[in-house]
Amino acid sequence: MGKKLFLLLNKAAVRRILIFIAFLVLLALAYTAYKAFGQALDDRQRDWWFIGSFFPRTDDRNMPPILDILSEFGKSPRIGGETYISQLFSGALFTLREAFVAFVVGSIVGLVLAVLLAQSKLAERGVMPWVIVSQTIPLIAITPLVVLWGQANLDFLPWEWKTWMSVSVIASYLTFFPVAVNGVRGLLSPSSEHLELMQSYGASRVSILWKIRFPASLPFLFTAFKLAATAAVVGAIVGEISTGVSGGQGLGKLIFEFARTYAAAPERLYLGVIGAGITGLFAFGLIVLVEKTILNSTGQQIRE
Amino acid sequence: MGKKLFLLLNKAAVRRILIFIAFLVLLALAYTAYKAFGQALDDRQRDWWFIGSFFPRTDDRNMPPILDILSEFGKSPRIGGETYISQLFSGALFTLREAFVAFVVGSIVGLVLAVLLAQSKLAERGVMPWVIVSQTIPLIAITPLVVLWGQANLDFLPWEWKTWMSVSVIASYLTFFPVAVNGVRGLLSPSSEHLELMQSYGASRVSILWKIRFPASLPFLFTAFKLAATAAVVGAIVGEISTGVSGGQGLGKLIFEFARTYAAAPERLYLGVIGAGITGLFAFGLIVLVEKTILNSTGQQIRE
Amino acid sequence: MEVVSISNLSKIFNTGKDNEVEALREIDLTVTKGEFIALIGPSGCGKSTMLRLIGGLIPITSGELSVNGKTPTKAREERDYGMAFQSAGLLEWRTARKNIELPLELMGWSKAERIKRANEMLELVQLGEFARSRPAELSGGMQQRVAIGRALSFNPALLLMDEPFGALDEMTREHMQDQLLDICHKTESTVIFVTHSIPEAVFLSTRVVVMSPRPGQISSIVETNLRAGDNTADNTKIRNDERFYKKVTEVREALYGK
Amino acid sequence: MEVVSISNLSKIFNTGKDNEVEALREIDLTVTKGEFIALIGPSGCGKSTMLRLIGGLIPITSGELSVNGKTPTKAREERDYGMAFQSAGLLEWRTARKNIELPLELMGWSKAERIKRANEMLELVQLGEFARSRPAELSGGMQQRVAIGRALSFNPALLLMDEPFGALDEMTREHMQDQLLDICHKTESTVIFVTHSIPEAVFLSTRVVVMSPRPGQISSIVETNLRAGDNTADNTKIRNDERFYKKVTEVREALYGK
Amino acid sequence: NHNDDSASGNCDKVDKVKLQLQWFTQAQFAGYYAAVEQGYYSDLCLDVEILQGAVEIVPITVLTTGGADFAISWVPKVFGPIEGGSDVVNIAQVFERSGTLQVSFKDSNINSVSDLDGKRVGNWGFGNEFELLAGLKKNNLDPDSDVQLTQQAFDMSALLNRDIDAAQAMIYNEYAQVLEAINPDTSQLYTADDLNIIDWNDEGTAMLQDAIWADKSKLESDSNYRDIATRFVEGSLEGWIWCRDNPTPCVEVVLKNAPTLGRSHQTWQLNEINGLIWPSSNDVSVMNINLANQTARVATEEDIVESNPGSDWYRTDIAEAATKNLKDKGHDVRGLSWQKATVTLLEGGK
Ligand SMILES: Nc1ncnc2c1ncn2[C@@H]1O[C@H](COP(=O)(O)OP(=O)(O)OP(=O)(O)O)[C@@H](O)[C@H]1O
Ligand SMILES: Nc1ncnc2c1ncn2[C@@H]1O[C@H](COP(=O)(O)OP(=O)(O)OP(=O)(O)O)[C@@H](O)[C@H]1O
Ligand SMILES: [Mg+2]
Ligand SMILES: [Mg+2]
Repeated sequence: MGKKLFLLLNKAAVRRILIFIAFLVLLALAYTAYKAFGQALDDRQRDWWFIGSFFPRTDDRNMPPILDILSEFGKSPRIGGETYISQLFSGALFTLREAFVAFVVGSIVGLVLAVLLAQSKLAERGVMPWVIVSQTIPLIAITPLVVLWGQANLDFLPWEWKTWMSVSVIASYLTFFPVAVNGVRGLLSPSSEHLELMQSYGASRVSILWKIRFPASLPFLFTAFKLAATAAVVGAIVGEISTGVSGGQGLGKLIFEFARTYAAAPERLYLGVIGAGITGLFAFGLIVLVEKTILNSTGQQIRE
Repeated sequence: MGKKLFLLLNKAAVRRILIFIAFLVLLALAYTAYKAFGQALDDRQRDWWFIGSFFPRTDDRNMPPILDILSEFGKSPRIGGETYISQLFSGALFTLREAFVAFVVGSIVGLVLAVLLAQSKLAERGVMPWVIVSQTIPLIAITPLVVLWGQANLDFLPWEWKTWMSVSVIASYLTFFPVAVNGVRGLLSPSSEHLELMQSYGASRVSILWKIRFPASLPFLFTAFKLAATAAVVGAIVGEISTGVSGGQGLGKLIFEFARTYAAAPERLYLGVIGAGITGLFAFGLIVLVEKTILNSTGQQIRE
Repeated sequence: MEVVSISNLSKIFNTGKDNEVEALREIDLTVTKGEFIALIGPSGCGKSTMLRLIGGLIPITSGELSVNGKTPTKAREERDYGMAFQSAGLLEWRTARKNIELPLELMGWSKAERIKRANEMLELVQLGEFARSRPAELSGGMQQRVAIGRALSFNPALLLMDEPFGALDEMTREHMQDQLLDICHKTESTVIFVTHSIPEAVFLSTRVVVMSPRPGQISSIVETNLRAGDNTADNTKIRNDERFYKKVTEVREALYGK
Repeated sequence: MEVVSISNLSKIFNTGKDNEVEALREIDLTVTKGEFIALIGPSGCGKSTMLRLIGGLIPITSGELSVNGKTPTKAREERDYGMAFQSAGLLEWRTARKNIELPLELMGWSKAERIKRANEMLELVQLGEFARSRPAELSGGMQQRVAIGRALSFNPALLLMDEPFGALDEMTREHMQDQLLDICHKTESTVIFVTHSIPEAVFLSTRVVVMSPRPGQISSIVETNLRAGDNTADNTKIRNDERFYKKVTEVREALYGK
Repeated sequence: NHNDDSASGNCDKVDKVKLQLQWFTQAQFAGYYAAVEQGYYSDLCLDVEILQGAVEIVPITVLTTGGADFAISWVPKVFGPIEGGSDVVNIAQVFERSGTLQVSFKDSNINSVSDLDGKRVGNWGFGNEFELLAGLKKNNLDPDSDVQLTQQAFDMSALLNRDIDAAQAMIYNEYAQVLEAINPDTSQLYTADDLNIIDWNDEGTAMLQDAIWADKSKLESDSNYRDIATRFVEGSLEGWIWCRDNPTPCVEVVLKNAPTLGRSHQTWQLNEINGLIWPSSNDVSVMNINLANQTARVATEEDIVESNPGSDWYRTDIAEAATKNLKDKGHDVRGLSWQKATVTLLEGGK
């Protein structure tokens, strides 16, 4: 498996990354071209038709030049301080740890729920509404509880409770939902042909779950894991912001800082956005890699 | 179709709602029982094992009695003011309008993206990363932009731009993602058998999309729509909190208010949570209803 | 010993809806241990439905049906059946061998035993080389053979087979017929076997049950029993025997009228 | 006029991987307009693969292949084909009639024409009553007949059929054979038809192409042409004709050796 | 609408103005709403649209990106952007005092800052903690080791649940929330007697809060904008003066604009807000230099900014011109005789 993963990384992943970079360059060009176009217009008639109002303003405050954004990476908040790129890098690592825990916890909870919901119509009807309700409650209503709870002395745990774990709890709250919903769909996806086959063997529910429903749901689950991995990263970022995690500098904290000083240094918010984006892509990419490896080995790959 | 919908409502929906209520009552009983148990413990030894730290406190501040919560509905924030239930009701309507617009806009964007992504590996590799990146950017980084954009004079629009539409834009940002991801999965789900059949007829890409990929993706899309409807409601609530809406009071604003005064009146936050939950369920229920009607008529129903 | 006993069995699909279909009407049939029943009848007359009823996969509408003195559901749970469906129904994420191992896994065989048996079965269906292929890489007939291997792998007491040899060429088909008979005699299985081939029905069976078009009813039962209990009988001889041709004609007349 | 011309065609699956399969080796075949080619050979010898190659659904590994002087892909895009696959491949969300209408929709027929033709086809495959049933509610044979109706509905110039009658009983099969011949003669279609039934191959075809086991090669071609261009020939007579039996024996010998 | 009918008559031209608040509508911004309702802006030929704030709205960003003409923001929250190059200036320091407190229960015996030693001290973070940190340092407490700083949610449960010993609170908001909650021991509301407060104004680490901010270079280059700014400050202050003198109808103006708020809570809030403005040591909103310097000093010590922002971040001419006009109209712009009223809070702030 290790070797397989590596091989995939070598071929498909490299191609993938190259395409991504090509699109990145295209995007940067489009950004610059749009900015130049807007500025040319500015010089003549700013309010011409709707360019003035509908599209983002093109001045350097609202659309800092690409080079400014890039060079900002090497700068630091104060003379001799840590550069932004190194701050972002350690921030991303910090946030990824939170996201990873959130992903694992959320996926497990989501899977358990999916299995429960897939059991019977009654279970689905009784439990599904609560899953929905849980998602409709905005994080702002639960963060205080989670934070308090994290601050209480969870002494009985074999490990010490850290504030970042509260962030993971919050992020996992966003994570389990797509896994549960797509998971149910996947667990119910086997054809009646396969289910009847299993029934004809007098297979137990557990066997059917394990040998039919679970493998058949893999393509669905990986889609869900993609959603969940992304949700875990953004949940960790948002969680950091809303709990104001101390004792560490995650991406969320950085982005919050950057957003607050947007007026002064718009480039920095772009740094934050780029940092968050790359972190999200990294998480997503990991899932894609695992998906390719597993689905290739079970022949359930839908493309490539 | 109208009649069919109505019939479904009559039978399945009523049963569904009854089951939901049964579970609701169960939950309320469990809540009360836990509270009673916790209080009994309190009287003896509060810090016994981990009840004291791990589980929520059971006093009336942290777990207001069910009856207090229920009776709070009929109260109002100030003497002679509008009752909470009526505030919640109009707040829910307000938020549902935002969510509806967000759902429609997000679903359309998501579908378009899904079709694009399903076209080719190149498209998927080039575009998918951006979709992911878009989701990893926390709302905090985009709300300033959306709000500014909304504040600019969008005179060319045939309708007047209202702040709630900015909220819809933010919510649709959460909505399109599950539709795009599940949509691609669905569009790629047809068996090679069906695709070869279409190829043998020399069918165009558009025909294949329309006659095979789209119908085959319906079960996936409805799953996505369920996620999207929930996301639209929570996105609208969060959007209201993070950007504010003038000229109306949505659920988000109410919940935020309630959360801030939690210490003084904990029951209220529960009102908000219940309000948000019911609104989310309503949106979800609508999708389920449409799903049942359509998938029943195409025979793609997976359960029931 | 009665293995399957059916009396006055009817099956109606979509009762009360506008697409109601009466699939089976008043079926009476008793199958005793060791019998090989061939079920024959025009397309859509209810043969598959009958197998699915006996297998306890769909509920009966009216009448009585018991398998080894139990309800079909009970019998199913006690693993009395081996079924081969009309379509192969392989698990696409498992290799050919792993597909054959499926029932063995469920019955708790050890890994070594499973592999041994699966390999035997693959040889039996002449697919030894394709053990590691996935269903999508096999031809239609090869898939069907894997499914047969799977149904036979665990020596079920009651075999329900729905046109298992439909996609095979004559030669392979004859080979499979011989193998099936061999296994059934060895394990004393009872078999209910749907086929469209009259010679196949006559060659394999002890009795041929002939069904009439929708609503499916048993129009006649032809005693064939060319082996008359002698399991060592030479198959080639039987296929060229005059009694064989006579029985084929008899069944054809029962089916289509003179 | 050459409709299909194949020379030195080979097909290898999974080239270079450890599950490499040589499906076809050095095939040469020319089919002229109006011919009815029956393709026969043991399970897994590459018959379906051949049809899929001719239909332009999979790429060839080496050799040459042209259809109506064009590449298969081109011919496919110009709608020269009607295909009936080994498995019915109906769209499960469409009713039987709507399934038959599918190719007609793609070819831009009007709604009224489509319904008319679909109903004719349903009558032809004896499923008039089941127009509004969904595939899941049809028996195996009924599904196959819907697929045949679908393939014939738009009078394609070149019909590629993969064991289309495999799941039908004798009587229905003979009916379908007669109908197929009728349609083909009327519309002057060219047909390549895979079957496991030697009598069916002989009865229908002008030539029987016999293939040998993997790697699939053409071992011999038997000229049958029992009708000798006479489309009004009485089918029952042909089926009972001595020439028919002789040809059957000839093909059997070509297939399995003496 | 009040503005239209009275304004159009006396004005050659009505100027549209957008004001970005720092938070959702509440009595903290009563003066501006009152000025709209009472027609003070329209009398000055302004058509003012008030944009309420929200969790993720940074008023200075809205101001600098052109989404608003003026913004209300706390002073320390603007220092960072200014140091980074934001082109904004404080034109009217409406609040003279800080409303930030550290609240604790009497039985925790926190009577002075030094009593926080070893205690669990809540704060909101996000830039709300500087007065506390400076206060701790001033009393020779190391925030990292001597106290246990704890993240506090935007409500007072943590204090009420005794998860923390001292909680951060705004005198006009969270402090009142404690007084609106039921004390389970007495089944009555908590009273001020149950609580100790530390007021940063008394500790010398207070930082200036709500002020009106404007676009700095536009103000220098565009005389029309300068004129609008002056009128805007004048109208706003007139609103605040009205709210000082007519607190009861002023609260109703707030309630009209925010139907979900409780009356007693907003009455309390307005009373306390008035206490942050009045009595005013200078003419109202004209910067008190000592407090400006104190704010800048604390900001520097707390590393909000690298170097002391000096005095470029505010200008007093506009506020002086506005208050001069008000004085000419006969208004009392110092409120020296103003005294806090006694407000009775009801359960839940009803
Ligand atoms: N799930 C179902 N819902 C409705 N009708 C059904 C269903 N299954 C089968 N039928 C109907 O029952 C009848 C018998 O079907 P069955 O599959 O048993 O036929 P069969 O004898 O196996 O035919 P074949 O030889 O074509 O496989 C058919 O008319 C079919 O349309
Ligand atoms: N997609 C594929 N990948 C790998 N091998 C394949 C694939 N399709 C077919 N084969 C192999 O090619 C050979 C020929 O298959 P094909 O389906 O053409 O046989 P066939 O003559 O149609 O057999 P049958 O009569 O059983 O349908 C088989 O050995 C099969 O395993
Ligand atoms: Mg059948
Ligand atoms: Mg084949």
